[in-house]
Amino acid sequence: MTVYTLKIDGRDVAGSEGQSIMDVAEENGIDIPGLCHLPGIHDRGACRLCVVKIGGSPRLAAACVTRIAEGMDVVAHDEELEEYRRAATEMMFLERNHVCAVCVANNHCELQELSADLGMTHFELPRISPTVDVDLSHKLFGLDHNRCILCLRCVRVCDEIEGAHVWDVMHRGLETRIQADMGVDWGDSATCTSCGKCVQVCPTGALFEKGRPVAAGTRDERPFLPWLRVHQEERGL
Amino acid sequence: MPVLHAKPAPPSDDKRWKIVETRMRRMGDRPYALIEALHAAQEAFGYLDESALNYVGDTLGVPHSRVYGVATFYSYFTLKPQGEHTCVVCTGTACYINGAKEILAGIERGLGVKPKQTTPDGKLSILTARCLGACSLAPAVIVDGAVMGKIGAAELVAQLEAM
Amino acid sequence: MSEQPAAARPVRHRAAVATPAGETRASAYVCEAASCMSAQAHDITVNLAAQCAAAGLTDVMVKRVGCLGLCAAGPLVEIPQTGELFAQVKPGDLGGLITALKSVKPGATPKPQGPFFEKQLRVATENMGRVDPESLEDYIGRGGYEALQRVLADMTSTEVREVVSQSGLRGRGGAGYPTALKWTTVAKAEGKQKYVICNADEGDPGAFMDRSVLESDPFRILEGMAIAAFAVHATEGYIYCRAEYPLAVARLRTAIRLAQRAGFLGANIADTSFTFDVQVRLGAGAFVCGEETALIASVEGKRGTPRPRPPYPAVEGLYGCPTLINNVETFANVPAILRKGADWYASIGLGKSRGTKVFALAGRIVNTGLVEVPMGMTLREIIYDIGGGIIDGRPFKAVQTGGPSGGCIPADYLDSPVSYETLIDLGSFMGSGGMIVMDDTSCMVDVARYFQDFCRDESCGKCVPCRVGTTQLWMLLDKICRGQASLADLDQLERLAKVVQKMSLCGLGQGAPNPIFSTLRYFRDEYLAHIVDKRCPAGVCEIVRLPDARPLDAQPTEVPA
Amino acid sequence: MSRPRIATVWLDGCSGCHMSLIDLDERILDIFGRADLVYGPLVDVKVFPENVDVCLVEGAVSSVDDLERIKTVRERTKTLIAFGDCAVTSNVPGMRNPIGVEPLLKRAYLENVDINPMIPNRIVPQLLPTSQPVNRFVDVDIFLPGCPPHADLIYTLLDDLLSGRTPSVAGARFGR
Repeated sequence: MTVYTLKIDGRDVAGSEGQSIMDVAEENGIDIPGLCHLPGIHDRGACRLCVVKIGGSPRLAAACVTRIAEGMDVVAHDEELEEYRRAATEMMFLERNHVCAVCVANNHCELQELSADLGMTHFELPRISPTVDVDLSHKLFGLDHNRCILCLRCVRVCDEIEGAHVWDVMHRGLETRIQADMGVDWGDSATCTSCGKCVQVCPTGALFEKGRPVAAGTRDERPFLPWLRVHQEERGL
Repeated sequence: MPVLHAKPAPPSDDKRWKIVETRMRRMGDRPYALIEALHAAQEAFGYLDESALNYVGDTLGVPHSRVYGVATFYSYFTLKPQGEHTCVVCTGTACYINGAKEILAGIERGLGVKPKQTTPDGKLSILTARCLGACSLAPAVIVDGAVMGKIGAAELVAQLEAM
Repeated sequence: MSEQPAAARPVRHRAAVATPAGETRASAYVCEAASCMSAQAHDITVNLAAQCAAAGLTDVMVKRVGCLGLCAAGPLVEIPQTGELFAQVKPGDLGGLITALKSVKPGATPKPQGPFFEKQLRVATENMGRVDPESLEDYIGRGGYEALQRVLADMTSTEVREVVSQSGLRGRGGAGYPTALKWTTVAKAEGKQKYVICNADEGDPGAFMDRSVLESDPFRILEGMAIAAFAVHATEGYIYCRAEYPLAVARLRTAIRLAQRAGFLGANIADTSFTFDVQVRLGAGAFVCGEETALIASVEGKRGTPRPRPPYPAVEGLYGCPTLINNVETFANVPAILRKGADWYASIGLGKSRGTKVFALAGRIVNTGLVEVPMGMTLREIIYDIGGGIIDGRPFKAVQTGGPSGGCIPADYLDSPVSYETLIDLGSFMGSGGMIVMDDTSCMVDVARYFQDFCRDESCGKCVPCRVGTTQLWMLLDKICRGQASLADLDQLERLAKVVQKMSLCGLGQGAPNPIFSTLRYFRDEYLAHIVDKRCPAGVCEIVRLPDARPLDAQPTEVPA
Repeated sequence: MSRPRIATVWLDGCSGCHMSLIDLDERILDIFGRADLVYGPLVDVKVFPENVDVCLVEGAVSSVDDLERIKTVRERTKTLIAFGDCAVTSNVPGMRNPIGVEPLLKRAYLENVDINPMIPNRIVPQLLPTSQPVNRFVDVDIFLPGCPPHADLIYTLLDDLLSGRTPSVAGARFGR
């Protein structure tokens, strides 16, 4: 396997051919934020939080989907990037109706955590305040679209790990929604195996286990996806 | 490798399913035939109902949620039956600066329907198009397949009301 | 927007409706491209043939042709022997045409046709309005397939790429990437199976170049694609065409069938070992599918969402194989370059922009229609000499180029030459070639809002900055248009536009703020008029005046009884 | 030099942020040993005074009354602090925004009421179409998010301000 050497934020690091900038950064303890990224499932470069600068190019690249190359010079943190990341995080908050205080994920939410890491204290722009549904039809789990950031981890884990492909997205643009089967209520899905993987990977409180009080402040730990637990621990969740 | 699965029977013995089935078979009943199959079904039936989506998905081995995702992504596909008559208003740039906005406003005032809506009596559906490429006729509308160019809102509403 | 413009539903009919047995003394070319078709052009063809027969004009040919260009005056009929163009012809009133056809002298020479035609230089559209789009013989009669045959007989793929490289041809889809460079990447990419895709998902509102080319000269695209396939070692091709263009799709399908039958597509083309076949794939109404990776996803039957690049489609494209994607006009230039030589093509143009460019003129302009001009022609020549100036002689305000990713260029720059570079310097973009002319009846803030509305409607929803940002930008512009905004909102607009431009995944989001940037650059005073004076200078926007000074969202809600 | 004048305002919120302020415990003596508390739910003053140096604003702007008050506050205050999530993001009061005022009032005052259901149209101030954070209407100098902000954060911020240091809200975050 070919080994490449490169620089991330001025540090000399090495990785093997085919690895992403995100992978190599993680291995070297350099934290690049990302909400759609999750080890073990395919990356899609959609949340744009992991954008980095490469070799002075004016075009930003998503670290999760950009493969490393020999001699690459990556800037993962500077004032400009932090500002863009704050802006993207703000957009996620404003898109739906996030109310941290009364959310099941309060205190173990990756979006909330990220906003704190970025030192966000407020929003410059108005909320969009769409009217969206809460689906409580499943006997074990719930889906609150108010808190969905469309990272599509649930879609990918259901397809790639569980192999059920219950979830997909419907419509487009701001109307994009997670949906089960033919847009049916989750409880009526013929394909759902109730494995709970989607709930486990949800970075926010959009997918949640019923019966857990808001005040719990933790997630139920399950024995599947051990790599996932590691990832969450690394992020202090 | 194509996933091996039993080919489902068409939802009914309506002959139009043959057209859909043939279009899929010509493409080897492979998942990439999905959009073509949806086109075929919509051409045949006018819109895509759940049985059509299920049938196409099951034939091509595409999960239902993905079929639904594709069918709702593209604005050309419609999951609801259209009105008896259709009026497509072009909202391309040339039509926009030549008064498409007034036409849509006029329709809403006169007939009480917005784009993508059908009148309660099921008579008329109002649609919009990004650009019909008929910029020389701006503002252009298509009523039941016939293009009408350089038309005013009042004139159009009168025509639609007469239908 | 489930548009189903059945208007242009194709009618199957014979190639030339009247063909003289002997010498043709006079001909009538009836434009049967979409715009004229929607004005009953086909009835003209049929009626004219019948009336010629009735009048005993056995030496007159009546045939349908593709776009004659001057769409504003359609339906059009041309008598090529004299150069006479009949505008706004009525199917029920063809007496004038019959008289003109009768009076054509044998061996007549065409008289000048005026600046609309004479200032143009037709390369990609050289057959437009000359050939019957559904006749392979007609195409061959105009030099069609000469290039492909020569390529297959005498050239290596490297030589073909070399010629394209020397011609200086660049992608006509908008960004202007050197065509030969793309071809070479695909040719050199590893992979047994390679694909060629023609991007005919012309989505820019107000642009109809590709539509006209496809409707008027479909064989040319097939020839261009075959040459490209030879040059990059591909064996399969797709044309991804908007479903909203049923006439273009029908003509492409006919052309493919005829070309296959004649051995210009399929196995062993022109009795060589070269094999290449083409299929049409229909788009389904998603502007974002004009983006290469989204287009590929759509051809694969998926949601048309783009993916980050690299890897570029040239390396990992359709079904993971190296894939060449060029747009319609790019392919349309290829046969001419191979036939007439790289030097000839490279001799046309300005700076790094060689050759010609097709533009669709629309908006508040007299001669709405399709034109092809050498790169480097000034905007003034295009808009005033060819386009005939502004309707009703009103003052020119701006020309919008590049579609939703483009910009508005004001009157001060009318004398700028048109090339990829100059348009970018002016804060706009070549785009696919739409030119929307605006006069003083257009409000530039409203125009910016219009394009933002378009972008938010067409955003695929995959990445956050585009999905949310375009809506937020639209909300800010809407606020300004309604006279509800403050100067702080203007700052927000600029800040957010920058974020959306830098952070978005694909060209749609990255380009979405361009109309804002360019209107702010040239028409900031109009923004300020809305914000400070609460007035729309063009009188377009509905300024919301409220009884008290509070903005809309601070108005009390009436309590229901 | 006169002592700094601090005010607190309670708009559309649950008063939890004020409770957190009281949670300063003995440190409250430190703060108000150095400054005067001139207005707020904790003191009996009817009119928002002039020349306020620092004002902590709890709650979102939801009604006509809130809007008038926040404008007055802004006019008379040097440093305006959006105090807690409701003031910063509209938080829980903002949950009504997707619903709309009319269905909201109907639900609250008609559908869920057994005895004499009616929508009040006097005494209760008229609602704005949506409940918005303070910075949608007036300029805010410092944002202190949290539901509620921890007493330590409040102390640090007020201490910084009273000591003339650059005020810090480090560690403040939405929710919790």
